[in-house]
Amino acid sequence: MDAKYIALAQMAVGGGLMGMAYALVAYGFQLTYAAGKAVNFGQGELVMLGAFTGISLAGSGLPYGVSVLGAMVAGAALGWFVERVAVRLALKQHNEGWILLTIIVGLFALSFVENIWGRDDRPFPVPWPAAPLDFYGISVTWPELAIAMGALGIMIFVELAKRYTMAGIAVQAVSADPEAAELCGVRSSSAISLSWAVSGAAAAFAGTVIGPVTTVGPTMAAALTLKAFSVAVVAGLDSGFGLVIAGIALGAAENLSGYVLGSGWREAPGLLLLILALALRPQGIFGKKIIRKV
Amino acid sequence: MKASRSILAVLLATSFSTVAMAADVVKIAITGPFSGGSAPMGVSMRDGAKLAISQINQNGGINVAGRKMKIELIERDDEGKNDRGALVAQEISSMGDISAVIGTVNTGVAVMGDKYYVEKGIVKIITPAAGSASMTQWSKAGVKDLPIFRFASHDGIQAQMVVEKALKLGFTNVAILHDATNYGVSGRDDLIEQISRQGGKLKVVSVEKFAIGDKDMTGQLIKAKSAGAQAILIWGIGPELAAVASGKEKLGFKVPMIGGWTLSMSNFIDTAGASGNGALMPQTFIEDESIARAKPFIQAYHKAYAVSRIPSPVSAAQGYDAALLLAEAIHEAGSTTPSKIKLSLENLKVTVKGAIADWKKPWSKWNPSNVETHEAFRRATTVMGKVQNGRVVLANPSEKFVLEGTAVK
Amino acid sequence: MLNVENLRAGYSGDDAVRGISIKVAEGSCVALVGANGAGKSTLAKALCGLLIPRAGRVFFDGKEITGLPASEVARRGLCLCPEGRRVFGPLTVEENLFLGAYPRLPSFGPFRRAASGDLQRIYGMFPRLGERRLQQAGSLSGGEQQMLAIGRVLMARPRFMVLDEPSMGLAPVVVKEVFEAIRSLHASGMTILLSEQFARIALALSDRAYIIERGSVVLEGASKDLAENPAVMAAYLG
Amino acid sequence: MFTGVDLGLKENTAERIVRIVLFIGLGALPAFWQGQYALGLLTLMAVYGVLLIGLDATVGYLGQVNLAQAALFGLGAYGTALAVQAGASFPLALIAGVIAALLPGAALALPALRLEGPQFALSTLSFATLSVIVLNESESITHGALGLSIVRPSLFTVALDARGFYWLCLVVLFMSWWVSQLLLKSRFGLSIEALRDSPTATDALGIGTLRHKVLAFAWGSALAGLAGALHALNFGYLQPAAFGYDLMVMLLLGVVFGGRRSQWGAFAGAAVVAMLPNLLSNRTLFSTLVSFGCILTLFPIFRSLISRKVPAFKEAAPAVAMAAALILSLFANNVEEWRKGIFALFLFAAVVGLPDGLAGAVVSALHKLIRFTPDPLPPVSGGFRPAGISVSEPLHVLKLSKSFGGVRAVDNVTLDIGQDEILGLIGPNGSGKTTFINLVSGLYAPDSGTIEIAGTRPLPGSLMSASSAGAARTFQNLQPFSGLTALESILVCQHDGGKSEAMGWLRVVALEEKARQRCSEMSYGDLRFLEIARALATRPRLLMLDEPAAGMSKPDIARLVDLVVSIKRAGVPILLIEHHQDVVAELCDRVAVMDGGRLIALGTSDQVRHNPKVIEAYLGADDDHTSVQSKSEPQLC
Repeated sequence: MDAKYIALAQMAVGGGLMGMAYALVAYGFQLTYAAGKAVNFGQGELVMLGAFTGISLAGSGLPYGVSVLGAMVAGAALGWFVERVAVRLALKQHNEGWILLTIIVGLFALSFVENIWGRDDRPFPVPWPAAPLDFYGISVTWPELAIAMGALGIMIFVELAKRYTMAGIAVQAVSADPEAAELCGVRSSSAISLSWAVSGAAAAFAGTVIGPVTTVGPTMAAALTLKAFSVAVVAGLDSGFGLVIAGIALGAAENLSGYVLGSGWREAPGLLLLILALALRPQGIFGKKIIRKV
Repeated sequence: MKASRSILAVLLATSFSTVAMAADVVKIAITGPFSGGSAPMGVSMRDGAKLAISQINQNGGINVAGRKMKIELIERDDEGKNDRGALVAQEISSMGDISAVIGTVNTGVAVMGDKYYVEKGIVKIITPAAGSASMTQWSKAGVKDLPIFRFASHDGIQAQMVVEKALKLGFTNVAILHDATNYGVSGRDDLIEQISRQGGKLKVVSVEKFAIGDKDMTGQLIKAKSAGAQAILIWGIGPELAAVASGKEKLGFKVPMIGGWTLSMSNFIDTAGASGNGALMPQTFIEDESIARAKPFIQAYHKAYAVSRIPSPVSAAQGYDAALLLAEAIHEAGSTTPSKIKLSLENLKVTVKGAIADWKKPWSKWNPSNVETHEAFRRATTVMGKVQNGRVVLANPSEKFVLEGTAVK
Repeated sequence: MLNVENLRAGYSGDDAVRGISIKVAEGSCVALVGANGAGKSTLAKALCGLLIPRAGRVFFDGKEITGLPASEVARRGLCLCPEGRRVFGPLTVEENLFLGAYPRLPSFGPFRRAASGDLQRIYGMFPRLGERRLQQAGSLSGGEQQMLAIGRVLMARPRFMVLDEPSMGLAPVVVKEVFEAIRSLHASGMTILLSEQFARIALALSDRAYIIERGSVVLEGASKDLAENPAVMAAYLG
Repeated sequence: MFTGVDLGLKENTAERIVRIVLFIGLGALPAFWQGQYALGLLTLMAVYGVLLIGLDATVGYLGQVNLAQAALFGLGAYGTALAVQAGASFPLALIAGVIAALLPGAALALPALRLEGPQFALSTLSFATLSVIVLNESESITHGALGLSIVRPSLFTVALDARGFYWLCLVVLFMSWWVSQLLLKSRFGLSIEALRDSPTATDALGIGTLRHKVLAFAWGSALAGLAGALHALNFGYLQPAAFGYDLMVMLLLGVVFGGRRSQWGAFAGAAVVAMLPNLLSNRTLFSTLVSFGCILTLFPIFRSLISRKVPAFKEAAPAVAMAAALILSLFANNVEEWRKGIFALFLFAAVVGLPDGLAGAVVSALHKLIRFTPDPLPPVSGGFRPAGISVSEPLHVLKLSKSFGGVRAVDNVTLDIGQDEILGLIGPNGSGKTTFINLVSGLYAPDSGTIEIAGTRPLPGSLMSASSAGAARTFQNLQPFSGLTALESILVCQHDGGKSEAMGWLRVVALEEKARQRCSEMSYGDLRFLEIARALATRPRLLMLDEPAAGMSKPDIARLVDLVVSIKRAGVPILLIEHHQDVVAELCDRVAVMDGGRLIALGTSDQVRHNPKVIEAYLGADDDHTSVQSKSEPQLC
């Protein structure tokens, strides 16, 4: 094959794999939005905290898998905490305060990490082989593959749990009609807390698989949050696996436009498309149309 | 009512006070990014300077016209942001009793803020910001009397050395990669200028940039690789440099990286790991205790801040030496007045033994047509360093004499 | 079994329920009859905890449940089948039914076995739900949704069912089917409070009834007697 | 109880006096408070003030999270800087800045403002990121990351020094404040507030949602450009990176902290944004401030402890946050390094403890201390005038259908309303009446069938289009403009006429005494009447009332009946959904009955009452073959 096309394919594949990372973080947005119509703008900070927790656990000699699990437990606790202190109150007052409160909690997390773990980026040690894989001239590293597998894995796991456990079905019920769910004996607030905890665990998991690719640092959150938020909104905040497609598309589009137009323009076409997509389909490409009731 | 009035009084007094406190201290300000992306440089610089100052204070302070005066520090975080930097400069320059300022990492901050020092005639030693614009802005403006000095191997020197090294290694085709900040862009311009100045023997086959925070450099590297680059000349800071190194590894693109001194930052070396080996960069200082001159400083730093490695050794050593030079200038001026300190900085009589070198009259009277008059570093005081197994070592061990050097100029 | 004392409730502005007292004995079927907007649904919601009453008290099994959250009321066995059906549209019929039994089922463990007996019973009662068990509830017709809503409540094994406007928006044929189901429930011993705008059918089904107009009880008594009362005619067309 | 001192002041006058005093004070400040730093901070505060007043137009008044303001600020700054480089004079450079932000702002507004909530936030965020990319990459024009240096031109031969420039910024701030105030108190501003409370109602009443949103956004953008112009002239050096995410978050926090929907709030926010990072670098001052804040947050806790309640989360959280900040500011090894965290705690306490922001808290405190004299009510005039052209067929609906999910809500309905007619639409709950009105008024687009209002066919699914065809409606669930007064609610709905005409409409519904009451404080019955007055103020050719008597007391229902009769007399045909059969019988010329989405009967009230289909629909299942009777239950009738 022509070297030029191989290069383009390399860019698309690399971007798509990174796009899975966006989708994974976006999935966290989706989980909380479905349950309580709120998203955590500090989600990126949860990813970062998860990554740092994972590094610390791995650094204390625990095997990788155990560190990941530990980070997820910590992430779940944090997700629950954010809902409790920042979101529930503001939603009760019916204002947009929760947007700011989640940003503020994220800011605190950033400061906390800077002072506890330091400001430097650091590599995340992983047990995977260091040498990249080669598919017909396209290199893919193991950590990149781990993102894709991990993202799909956790999404499938949570989606299955949503379908095949009562807690999951209850969360869906609360998202469809909280009052009717209450009538079934489901405590809406617990269901919402649960989805925030799962969202937090997913974020922490994201940190442990994204960290090995991007390195781990206090500022790793900012870029991720924005990209993931874009993916979540464009796919539709209630669209399940639409995220994966939107994520891969955004990641690949970024890489390809950076390659073709020059690296400074990397994000531009994606953003332009995003504004257009929203203008044409406000509920997201895969989202369901909202019926206004009066 | 009374209580609230007194609180108000406290607020006003503490925030807006311009009255000098005790008269037997010398007030020096340190500014730089102590938070955010370039914090490792800012913090190392600050801690290096503070180390020098605490050593001076432990010895009773500076002898100013027969009086021992302790140094009082004022620290301001400019967060690496230009307008915040400008406000910090405004604040410090209107304090009224500041003798001198040390600092600045980000060239943009220097460009935006230093004019306030110049207006007030306050002495500033820029370190470790290496961007050319920090000094050339004054020669372009034709400023006659400049209180700004630089204590860093500026990009002009560094670019010169990088190009020399590439030529020496026998390369003909190179790619330039740089970050999208002021530092990276001006570094790119310096490199291109140096290539033509050194005979245009290097062909730049690709120029690519990357943004702060980018982790995936495959696109830039594929272009460089397919254009046939034999080396990558690079201007950026730690985390992104590491991403370039690991991207090269991923693509199996085994060409050397030669770039600015920032390739010695720990956040590059640690993050890049094995893929960072072999990166070459100009150094004014290497954290290597086998160098006799550097050893006491390195040990003192490690002890004072309980670390085993300095985040940015160059910044730390430059901050340390800059503080020593400033203290000497105040002593020689016999005054805490900035204008007098400026005069003695331009004409230092005593050779100052620093962690980097013995500094003998590093600066001279400002000449707008020659920025070198206020630049302390020369080509000859800078060596090529190389990353090897997580440490920076001399690329050419025979250059060790430069770092051990007894006298410069 | 249920004892409501002088309940007042409403959303905004004036009370929609203005001091209603009702009693429902165990095993009986009591109807709340009245035109649209008379306050029946508000009363039902206030009973079951979806709406916090402004005054008055509600006792269930002799224990006060005024102001308890709806989930807690439901867990005590007082279950509301709400107005407008309120099935979970995106979920399947079967998932809707499982949700009815939510408090009994393990949150994270296998739950199908635990509920399968009840599920079969519901499918026996409403065979069409069985046929559509894996279909999304939102795609069902109105009558099927109403059956699903009733089935969902039954899954909770309630001791007391409040049915709010089960006939709403349904075609007459379907209404008959729904009421047949309610009748057989009552026959099997379930205690029922039925809020219904169709007076004839409600009175035919119930033992006792309250006629409600503008938030107050205007008539009460045995359904048989009320069915012959001329004032009742005025209540449902006026 | 203490009700406040009556100073005989009108609130507006008082506000104006305080504002003028503030500006004179700020203008005089450099005389007392010397130094470049002070001037620098004050200038920055004035520039941010302009910027935040602009941001408040979207964040406060439109109620949307706008993340583009920092980028628009940057675009304005670059516009000015480039104009200066091209040799433009001072005023021209300012104008260039405004245009550089206004044009892209308006271009963004068109697609973005169709969106709400997270989607809106995201589109503005994308725009912001795009702008910074363009500024960074257009190296030949903007010098990209190297930055653009300019020298401030002189203003009409006067070379401004730092103090002169500060005064200029202050004047610009004052003007922006004043114009914003005028604009947002005008009908335009009222419309914006109305559409935030209920976009459905504003569209249905023909006020128009998008147009106002775009204009408000454009005004905000213009101010961003102006602020950017001042910023460029102030610092003389620009870099694209300065206008990114960090600044945006600071601005957003500034607006919320200061208090939304108030120029005072924007100003307070600007002061905080400008001063805070600088104050935080001074440890003593900072600890003092934090202790002060800590004491303030303890008050609500004491209050609830005195009234023997467990302090709610809302009261306890700010105190906890402030206490944590105090501990950090006193004991952390390096406060500088914890600054962001302390800053976050600070903001957390403010956002939770002061939901209306600094300005909101101060205003409500002042209202407790001082009683202001209300403005006199405007005189009454107008009222019913002939309702324009009377049309022979105000409403013509043909074979209209609409389903939701598996449910056919409206099924093949054909219906006309004649001139001077009141048509009652009745039917059991869930029979599709409200869906029918929603279709006619354009809230939903029909699946099939046509709607003709006063001879024109509005666009399907467009409230605005139906309204401009002449339809007006009320809502079953009230859609009040909660932030407006009764008078203002009418004013926004009027296509012509002023306050006295609006008072006229209030008199029609006997609410003129409550003209100054806020809708959020009005009783339910009054709001129902106000909705009718709102609809009338649009001078409709067809009025649709959706359960106007629901939840009303008996005397109010009598009032309603009189009102509807007088509306009919004035020549407005009415489609009336009503549950109260006596009301229907009394008012309606004809009655249409719906059941299960279908129209089952149409005729006079009496005809319909005796129609067997209707009786069946209302009584329930037919007797003959129900299982109910087959089990030998007691029979009815």
